[in-house]
Amino acid sequence: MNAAIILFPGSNRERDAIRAIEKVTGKKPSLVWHGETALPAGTDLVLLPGGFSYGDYLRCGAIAARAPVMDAVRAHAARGGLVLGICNGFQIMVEAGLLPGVLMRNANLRFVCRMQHLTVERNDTPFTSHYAKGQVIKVAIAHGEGNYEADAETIRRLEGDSRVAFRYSNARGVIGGGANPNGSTNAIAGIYSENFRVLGLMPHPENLIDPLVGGIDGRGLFEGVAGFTRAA
Amino acid sequence: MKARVIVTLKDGILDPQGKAIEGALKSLGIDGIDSVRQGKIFEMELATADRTAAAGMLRGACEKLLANQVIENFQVELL
Amino acid sequence: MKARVIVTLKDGILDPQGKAIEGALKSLGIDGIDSVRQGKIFEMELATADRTAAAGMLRGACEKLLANQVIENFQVELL
Amino acid sequence: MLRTGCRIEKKTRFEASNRRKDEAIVNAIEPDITPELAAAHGLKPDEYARILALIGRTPSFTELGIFSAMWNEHCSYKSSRLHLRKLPTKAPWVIQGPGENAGVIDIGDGLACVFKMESHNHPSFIEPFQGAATGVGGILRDVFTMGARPVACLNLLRFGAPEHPRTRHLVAGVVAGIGAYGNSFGVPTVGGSTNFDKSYDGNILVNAMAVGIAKANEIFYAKASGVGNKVVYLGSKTGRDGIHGATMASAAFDADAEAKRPAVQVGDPFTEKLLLEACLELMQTGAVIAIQDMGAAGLTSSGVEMGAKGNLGIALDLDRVPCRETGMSAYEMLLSESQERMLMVLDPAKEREAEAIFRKWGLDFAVIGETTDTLRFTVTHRGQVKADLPIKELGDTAPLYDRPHIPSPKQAPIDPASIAAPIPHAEALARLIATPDLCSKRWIYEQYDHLILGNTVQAPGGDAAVIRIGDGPKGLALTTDVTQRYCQADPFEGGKQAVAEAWRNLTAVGARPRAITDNLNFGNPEKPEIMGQLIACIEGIGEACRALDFPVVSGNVSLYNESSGSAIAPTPAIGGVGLIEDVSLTASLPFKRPGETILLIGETAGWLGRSLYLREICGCEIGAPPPVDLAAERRNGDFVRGLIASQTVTAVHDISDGGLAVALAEMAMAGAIGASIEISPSLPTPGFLFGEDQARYVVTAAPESAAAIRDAAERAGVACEIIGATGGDTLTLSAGTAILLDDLALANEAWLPRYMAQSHS
Ligand SMILES: Nc1ncnc2c1ncn2[C@@H]1O[C@H](COP(=O)(O)OP(=O)(O)O)[C@@H](O)[C@H]1O
Ligand SMILES: [Mg+2]
Repeated sequence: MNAAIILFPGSNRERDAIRAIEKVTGKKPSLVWHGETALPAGTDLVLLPGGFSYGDYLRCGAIAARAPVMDAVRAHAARGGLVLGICNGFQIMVEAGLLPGVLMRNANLRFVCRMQHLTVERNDTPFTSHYAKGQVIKVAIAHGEGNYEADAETIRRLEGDSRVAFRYSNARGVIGGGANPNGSTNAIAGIYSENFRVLGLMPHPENLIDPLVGGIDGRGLFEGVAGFTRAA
Repeated sequence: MKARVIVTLKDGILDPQGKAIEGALKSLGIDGIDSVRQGKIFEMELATADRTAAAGMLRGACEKLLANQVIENFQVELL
Repeated sequence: MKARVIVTLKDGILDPQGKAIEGALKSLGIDGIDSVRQGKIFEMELATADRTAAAGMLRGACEKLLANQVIENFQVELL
Repeated sequence: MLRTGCRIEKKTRFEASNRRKDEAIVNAIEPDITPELAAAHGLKPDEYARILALIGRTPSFTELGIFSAMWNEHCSYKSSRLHLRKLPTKAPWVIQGPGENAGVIDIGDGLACVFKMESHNHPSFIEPFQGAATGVGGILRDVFTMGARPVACLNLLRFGAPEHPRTRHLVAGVVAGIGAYGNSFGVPTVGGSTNFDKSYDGNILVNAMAVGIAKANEIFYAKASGVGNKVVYLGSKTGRDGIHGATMASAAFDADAEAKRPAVQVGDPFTEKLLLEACLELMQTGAVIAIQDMGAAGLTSSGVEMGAKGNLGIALDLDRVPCRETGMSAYEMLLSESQERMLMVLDPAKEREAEAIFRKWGLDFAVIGETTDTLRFTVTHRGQVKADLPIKELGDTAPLYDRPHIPSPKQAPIDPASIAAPIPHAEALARLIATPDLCSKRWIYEQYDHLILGNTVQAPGGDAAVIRIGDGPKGLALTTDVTQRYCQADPFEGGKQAVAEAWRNLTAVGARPRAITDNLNFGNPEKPEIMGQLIACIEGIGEACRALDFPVVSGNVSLYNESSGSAIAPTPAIGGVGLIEDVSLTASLPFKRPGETILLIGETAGWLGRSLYLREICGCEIGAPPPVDLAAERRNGDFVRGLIASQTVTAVHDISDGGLAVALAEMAMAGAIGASIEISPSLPTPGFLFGEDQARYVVTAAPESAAAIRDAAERAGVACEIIGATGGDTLTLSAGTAILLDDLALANEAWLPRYMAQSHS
């Protein structure tokens, strides 16, 4: 799989993403600087990493969403290419119009870092084929603005088209309530684009690839993408 | 010329910060504030003295960057 | 009555946000903005119609909570 | 510090001369140099006399500012230097001890661990969010200045009594500030220590520690070399931030704290992250000859230090300093504490390459001076020489005081038999576990990204944090500790204990303790009893470090932590670093399985003096603190480390605040598995359950290995007894007094969130 990780000033989980992709696929992703206007030829997956691009000043992801490289990312998505945005990457995607809605400040107004359970809503997408439908996985979260909101119509459409990728749950798969760390609508932790080729999520699967460091529940996502690109 | 741009949440968008401030004000014993909504203000020094051009340029800045029009309104004030 | 409170950084206090926005505007090709400083605005609904009382109350709210007077100035506007 | 009056006068004069030419402005604001002005700069009469003697003339205003910055307590360590020399700083694995930006130890495989702790107490009290944030920023810079990539942060926080009206606001601001900076910069904050005590009501402590990894043969130092090399300024622009910040950090707090407010700096973690990447990239090119971050006293102390260490002069041209504000004077530029700035001496051949790297990262890069062979620190601004001082003497002849000191009165030990339990033990435990000092600190550490970089093997909540180094198998164990109530009662034993507890916490996860950094937080050293505390703590620390082969490689001293004449409890914070050969062989504190045997390692005498049980349950703070037998500490710790290495034990926890009962409760809550314990018949029960005897651990093991462990302990001369077994959903301390684990956990988790959710008062 040819993965390209986009680097913005202030990105800070790119090393985690590089390591996850390399560990799972055996291949180093290429790094693309925010000022570039093209992606490396043959890119299968574009990954927008976590962090605080441009300090997350103004709004999270807002300035990065307008960086030159984002036109190339949009074009890649329009061609049906795979795009994965994690945390700040998700925030950049909604600011860039790649996915609908917004990520507001966590309902309790505090940054939250902890291990968090998620339910995998469907397993027939390029990203989730290595999970079971309804599987509960445990991954890391670390964000101050992960409260997903959109207008009622958008939510209805997302739900109607089953475009919710993951929801916050407890260990037994019970969704929402105290298990929702940020007040997200319908406990949404991640969503797909209409063609399911673009995924944005707040949690950090890239930090869960090693049994010694929290577990391996994040591996499935990278294995899924790698499998999909191999098959394609 | 100086200008300011005010960006506020659209009606109907939940504002947890505003709500938290409302609560905090009440518990400080400050009465008489029914509701609070928090927004952003940008104070700017402009290079131009042409008010029409400035207003247009600032509207552009809001649309392109300063406001997220999914949830926010903006207002341009030339001073 | 409606009121608004504007809280801005004191002169000379570093404003990393404003600086980042300045840079972003430039790289978006929006010219003519020499400097940007970002502040907060609180839009409020007041229960009272007494302007003097309201102004005093809001000043109190700023001093106690809304502004961090170590680094910020505030301004109360009754609308 | 500069008094308010002076500040205002300066300003009005400045405004009056607004229309004149720039040079005129700069000249106009310079006041006459008088002994009063020197005093207002915090220079004592004899210190001012020393300046006059040294330079043989009246200093210029700028020079006075330089002296005040270089000779204040914060930069010169004038009260503590004499005594700090007593600390052991060497070991075969120490690459760099105190004296550089951070300490460096060898961790094998060609790698080094670089770490230091520093305080930002006063700024955090004035503006908790920015104060704490810039504290984190400062310590991170100390670490990456040496060429290390930061891999972890920790902190040690001491707040006033929970009921003090400012405490909640300070907790909220400090925690948010630490989180905001570390999270954005992208370093995991993996541990810390948080206590509440009324002695900190007017002086909170915010000590931040940063840890980095570098190649052992690629460490960068402040020592300049070569005459005529360029001195380069990097990072953010200079503003009027924190002018007199360094002086502020050395002055006791009083009612005019308000007036010092303009000294607050604002942190910009985004720029710091860029600075990190740019510096590390630049270091790879071989262009860097010397590097020094601009911390306290900014350009002054970094410039002087680089020159003095390299036996060179430094000539600065302030016209080339990138400024954020207009009309800045030489005085202001030299003393500004604007954050996220660095000073370097570069190889002239590589200047272009260096500049390109900084421009790529969007950072300021300016050649502002050069090295000279004059051994003088000269500063020119707008065509005028503003300062011309002997560079070595600026540091070397700084005052050094052997201040008068008196020892703290010795306290009598408390006979455990004399303490009767005022309430049932189960109730006492339930209460203790929900006190501000012992409650879960989850509300705090969940606001810190402790998982970024993907190497956090043990997250906050255990005895020490464990992070993997690179892809492993090696790792580091990290902890911060001090028990100020022991230090208050007996500074010498308290100093020893702080080191011993750090050593024990590292041992409890299976690490080999390697070295410490310290942050000595005390009151006004001009008071003999405070000076006595400082000296005794240092001696206690030194003794423990020597006995445990645990040298001090870096540190910081924060004095004058007093308000309205009342001092904080002596608080020598210890940051400990341990090395783990294989992170898959570490131990953690949760009970792992029901039906396992629980063993108590180490001698229990039932020491209740200064215990939390006495304070929280009996309502008195009396007696001598538990003595630390360093030989036993080492013996017991080595024994436990061996058990971990051989994977004989399944859970390990050291015993500290609250004693055995609290340690057991923590293990049970963390593992969600209960336990039942047999009370020792030979000891009074409160002492057995809640005594804070040192050098002890609780371990669990499969029942079939318990006897072997006991035998091995006996052979090693280590006290070890089987005290119970894991299992069930209650903690049973003695027949008939079972507490539901769920209730305990609820009480333990509830205090802090509930306290913080209460409204502002
Ligand atoms: N300010 C803080 N930041 C991060 N972690 C903290 C903080 N305060 C306490 N903790 C964590 O809470 C746990 C309990 O702390 P403490 O009771 O001091 O442990 P110990 O007694 O083993 O030294 C530790 O894992 C510690 O790292
Ligand atoms: Mg411990």
